[in-house]
Amino acid sequence: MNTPGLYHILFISTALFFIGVYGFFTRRNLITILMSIELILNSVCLNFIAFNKYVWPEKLDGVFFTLFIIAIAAAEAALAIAIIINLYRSHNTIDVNAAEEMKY
Amino acid sequence: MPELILILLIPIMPFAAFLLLGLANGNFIKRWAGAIGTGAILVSAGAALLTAYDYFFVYGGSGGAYRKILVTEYEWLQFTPEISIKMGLLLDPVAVMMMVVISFISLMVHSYSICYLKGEQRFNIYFSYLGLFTFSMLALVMSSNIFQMYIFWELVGVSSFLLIGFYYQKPSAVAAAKKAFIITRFADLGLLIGILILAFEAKSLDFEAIIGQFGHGKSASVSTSSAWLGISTISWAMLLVFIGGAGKSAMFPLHVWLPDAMEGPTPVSALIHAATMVVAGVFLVARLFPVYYFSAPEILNLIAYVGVFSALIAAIIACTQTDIKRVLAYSTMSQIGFMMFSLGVSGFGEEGLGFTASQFHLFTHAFFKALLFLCAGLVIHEVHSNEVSKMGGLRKSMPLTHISFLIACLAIAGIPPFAGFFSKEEILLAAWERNKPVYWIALFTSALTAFYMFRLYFLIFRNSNKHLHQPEHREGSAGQMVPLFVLAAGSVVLGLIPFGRFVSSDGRPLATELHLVFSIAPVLLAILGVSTAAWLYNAPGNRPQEVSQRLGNLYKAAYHKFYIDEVWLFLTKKVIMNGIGKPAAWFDKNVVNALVNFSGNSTIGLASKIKKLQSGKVQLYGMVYLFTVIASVLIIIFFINRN
Amino acid sequence: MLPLWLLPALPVITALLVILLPAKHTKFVSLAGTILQMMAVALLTVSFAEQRREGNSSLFLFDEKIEWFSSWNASLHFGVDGISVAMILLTSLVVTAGILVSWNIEKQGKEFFILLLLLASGAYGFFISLDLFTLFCFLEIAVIPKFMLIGIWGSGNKNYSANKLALMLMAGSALILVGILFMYYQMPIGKRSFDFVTILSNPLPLQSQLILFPLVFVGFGIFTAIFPFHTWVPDGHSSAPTAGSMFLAGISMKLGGYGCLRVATTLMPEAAQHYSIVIVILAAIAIVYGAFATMMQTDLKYINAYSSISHCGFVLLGIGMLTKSGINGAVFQMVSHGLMTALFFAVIGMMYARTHTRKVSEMGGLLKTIPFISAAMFIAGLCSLGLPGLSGFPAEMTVFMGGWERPETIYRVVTVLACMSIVITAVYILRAIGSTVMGPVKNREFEELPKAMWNEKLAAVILIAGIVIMGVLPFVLYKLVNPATQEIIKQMATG
Amino acid sequence: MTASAVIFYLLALLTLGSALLAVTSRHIFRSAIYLLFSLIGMAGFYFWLQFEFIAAVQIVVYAGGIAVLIIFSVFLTQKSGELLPPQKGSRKFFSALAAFCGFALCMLQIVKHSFPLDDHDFGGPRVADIGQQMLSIDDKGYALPFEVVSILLLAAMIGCIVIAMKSGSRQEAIGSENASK
Repeated sequence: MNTPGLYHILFISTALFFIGVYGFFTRRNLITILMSIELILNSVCLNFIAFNKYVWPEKLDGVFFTLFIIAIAAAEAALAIAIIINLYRSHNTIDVNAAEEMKY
Repeated sequence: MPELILILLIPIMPFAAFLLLGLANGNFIKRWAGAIGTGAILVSAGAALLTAYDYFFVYGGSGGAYRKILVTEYEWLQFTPEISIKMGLLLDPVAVMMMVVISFISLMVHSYSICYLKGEQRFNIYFSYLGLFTFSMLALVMSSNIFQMYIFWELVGVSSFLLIGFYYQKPSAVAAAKKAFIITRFADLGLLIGILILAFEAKSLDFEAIIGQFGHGKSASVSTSSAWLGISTISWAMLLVFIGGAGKSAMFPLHVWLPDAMEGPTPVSALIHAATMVVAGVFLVARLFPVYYFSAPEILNLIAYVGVFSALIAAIIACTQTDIKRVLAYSTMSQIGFMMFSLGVSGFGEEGLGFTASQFHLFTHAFFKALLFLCAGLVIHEVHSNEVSKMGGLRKSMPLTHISFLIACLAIAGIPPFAGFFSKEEILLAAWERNKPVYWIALFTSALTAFYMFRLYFLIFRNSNKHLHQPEHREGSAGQMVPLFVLAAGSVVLGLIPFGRFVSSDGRPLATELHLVFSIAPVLLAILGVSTAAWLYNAPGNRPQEVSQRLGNLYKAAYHKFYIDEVWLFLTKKVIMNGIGKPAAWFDKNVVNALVNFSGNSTIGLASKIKKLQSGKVQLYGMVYLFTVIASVLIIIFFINRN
Repeated sequence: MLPLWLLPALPVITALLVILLPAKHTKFVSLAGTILQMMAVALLTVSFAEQRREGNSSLFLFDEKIEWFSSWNASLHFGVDGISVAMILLTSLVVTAGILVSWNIEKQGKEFFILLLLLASGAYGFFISLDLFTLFCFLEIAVIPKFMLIGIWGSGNKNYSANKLALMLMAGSALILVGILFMYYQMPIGKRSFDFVTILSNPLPLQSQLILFPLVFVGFGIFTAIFPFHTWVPDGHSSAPTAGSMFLAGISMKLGGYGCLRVATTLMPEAAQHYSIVIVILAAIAIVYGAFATMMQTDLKYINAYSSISHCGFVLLGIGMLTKSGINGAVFQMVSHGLMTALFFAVIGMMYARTHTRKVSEMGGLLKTIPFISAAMFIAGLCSLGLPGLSGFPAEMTVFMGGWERPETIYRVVTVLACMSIVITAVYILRAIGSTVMGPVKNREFEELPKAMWNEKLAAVILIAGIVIMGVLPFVLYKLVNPATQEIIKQMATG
Repeated sequence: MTASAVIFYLLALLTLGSALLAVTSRHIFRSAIYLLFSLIGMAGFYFWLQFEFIAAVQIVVYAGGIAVLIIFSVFLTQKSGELLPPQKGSRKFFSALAAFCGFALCMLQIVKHSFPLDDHDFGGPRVADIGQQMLSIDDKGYALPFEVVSILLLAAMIGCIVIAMKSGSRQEAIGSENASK
């Protein structure tokens, strides 16, 4: 086991990504699904930073992307939670299977 | 030379009457419909007589023979440059003779009908239909083109349908009209196919061309070139054409419509179902006689047997029927059988006695049979029933009708010197000369004819002991009696016309003479028939029943018309309706339609299955998506990107 | 001469006027528009005959071309030959009668008339189009209103019928569209065109014809009730409102026949020859089988619908024979059947409005109570069974002659089979007439029925006049149609 | 094994472990806390990579903002002490399979691929550089995305307020909409 580098980081981020995916697939509560999505976003951020660090260390694009992702994630989380709360108000539950009025 | 206007007038006048009476709806027209119709026919009949005179004595003959004269012709519908329907007027002895008969009998019937149908709701419609019929029949006999003839053939059929069904609220009349139309239509199918074959064999539809091609001695070799089932194509065509004629002329087994057709008004029966339309088949065979004789002799032979068989069977049935009009109908069928077999046994040219005799019999028969029907109409009018059992002893209350009926009966029985005697003698002579078996059957049939006609006569006019009749039985009005007298006079004297001089198979005058020795047997048999009838029916007691019981099954079979109606009913109801129609409808509903519905339903079913995939469950979508991505990536890596 | 595009445009303009004006004017505006288009059609016919007499022998007269989709080389290309003129005449008569018959429609009259007018526009456009793309568009215009006519104003099992009709006809259209596009892409790049004349002068190679012909022929064949695809006919006709049935049977089924002749047969003559035997056999099946199936029906509309299958079989039979008389006969039969069946449906509608039944067994003796309508029914029936003097006779006889012209045994057998149908036709027609119009009055309520109105009389008279004129003077129509047919036959010989 | 490596592995353990617990725990509040730990672990990685600014942002926005937001919403929507409904076993299995397959496939590709590594260690970026480039409007500047993101944030904020607003009329409108569905 040598010094941790790009590959280790990529392993972490990939694992994190698929843990998020697993959560996305298995969870039924909307908030927990949102949490899984946050994990996925985080794994992407980590990738950006890692590539920025190990492949193009003289550039800053990875940083910017990460920043924007964090900003958009924040907005998205806020919106999602607004929707979730609204859904809770009307349906009294936030189970994904409960909201199916628009099916078919 | 023929005058076009005069000849055109003959069919045009009844047609004009048809249009005027059928379309106009005013009170004036309604009241005077009879007079208008009769007037139109009067003009037509006058023109016909004039034309006949001109034709026979002025311009028709040339070089000792009567020519066929094509007065006018117009191309109506072209199929190929050679084959086209033309509307033409053709004059030849047969056509001219028919023309005279039709317009004359029609005139009589029109005049008779004015009083007969007085007060009828649809008085004008009746005369309109009569006009249509007369027009079509006249145009039929004057046709120059076989397809033109077919056209008017159909029109005659439909006017017959309309007139039989004139009392349209009577279910039996409607049924009879339908039966008549459908059976003749079925026969016309044969005629149509025959025409199709003939048209492409002869490369023309004109009578002249067809006869020119097949109606002479040399044509036999040409026509046998192509054959099917051992019979040449042209023979097949002529057989099919004959089937058409047999349908119209009520030959066995297509005769079943004729007795039922008596549901129509009696004058109609006199005109259509006795004198004119039913002899159209005879006319058709006569028209194409040279083709039959030279190119399809086997069919001509068949015609002889069909004719004589029909004559016999109809005569037997006639002996047992109790409805006056039905007896007359069977008698008509029997007499047409005489005409048919006479054509069948005829030779050509010098030996064409049968042809002449057939036409002669057609001519005389028209008179005495129309007379019989008109008398029957008067009787029915008085008694209010068709059944002979309700009649009897009418001699006293209707003396003039009685005399007329008696004359007609004598004429049809072949008692000299009435008209029927001469024509029937010629027919029998022709049969004697050329076909002995036919002769013997015909001889027997003519004796039967005398028997059943006088059976009718005795039952109606004598034999008064059965029922008592009120004295107010009267004769018909003048409008009805005059036609009776005219026709009766015709039935007496017309036999003296030297018919062979005018009408013969090749247009040349044919000398016919009376063989007194030969006539003895038929006349004696006729007298035997009359006396048997007198013995059975003009005497007190129960002789008819005894005889019929003694005859047993034969009587029963004859009384039930040999069950031919039942056979037809079985064929149409059971075989065609249930055997073909129902399966077809079932097939359409349960196979073809079901296939369409199945394809629709299976689409809906498939869609509702697929619909489940659109569950709206994002997680499921995601999973499917991920699996798909993985699978595609694997495929790309391991299969496509390998090299 | 008026420009040809006016023909499809006139109904559309009338429909626009109907939309704009208040509902009480609807009927009169429609009638005025229809009369106007009738006059236009009369003018067209007269000037067509005039031009032909003057010796103008070009294939299509009054040729005009308006750019439309220039990128696809599709244009509004209009022109007429004798066959189109005959069909246009038929359309104008049926449309006028249909408008007259619907005079007393109560429910959503405005929309009803608009749809009728749209249908008429589609039919006119279809018959004058010389560009396959335009032709297809007009075909669709003529199909879609029918769905609504049946679905909204229909009776009985109307949803099912409307869906079935629309889906089956759409399937036919789809096949046609595939065929048209195939033809388009068969042409070399740069010369690609939907133009009829262009395709005619650059015939397709035999191999593609053989693939394409069945598609296009069956596609149009569905419209004209080719044998296994005929089931929309009975359901559609019986559910449609009176005018809808008239248009459906009188015009729509003719779109198919015309398409089979103009698009399938003329553009792909070799394939037509190749498949002729199949067409002829299918047609004979339709004729005989349709006639037998008719015999078992008890509903007047079903009787007429099934008999339409049988009669339209004659159209396909005539086309399939590929002889001059055959094709002439097919066109005659289209005109004749259009008039006759429209009259029949009009009469059935009138009877239904009075007796509230269409069952044969429940009527009877109507000749006494409604003589005019009954007489019209008589005439329609007699025309249907091919009585001389009415239009059915020359049509059927020409088809038979055309069939017999082919010397091969199988064609003759088929012709004889087809001939047999005239007897079966007589059976079912007389059965229907005998128990509705004739016979005793079965229902006391039918003793007193309202007499025919002026509009009904006029509608019937227009159609009867057409039937009688064609029946008595078939040579007029012959002279109109024959030159066009001869061109097709010539094409067949050279192609 | 250097201290750096030890820290790395500890961080990895923290991040992945708490992430796993976050997606599997049936106590929703606990899983929110596990998520918080995971996010902090991520921030640790950023520190480890010497991207201090990003790490700070991560802690402020994610750990401080989003996590708190989530915890609040859990409070708002969830009754305390209630377990999340269990998921079907088959669903769990196939999800795990999908995730594992995806992970394996990605790792396979990552390992096979050789990235063009730059061995010069520049250390972390300076915050000043980040600010300069973020707001510059030259070729490499991010001024435009910055503005876009700020408008997006604004819009999202307004959207949140509108959606979550508890006004009577709106509520009725939504209610009737639901009813009509």
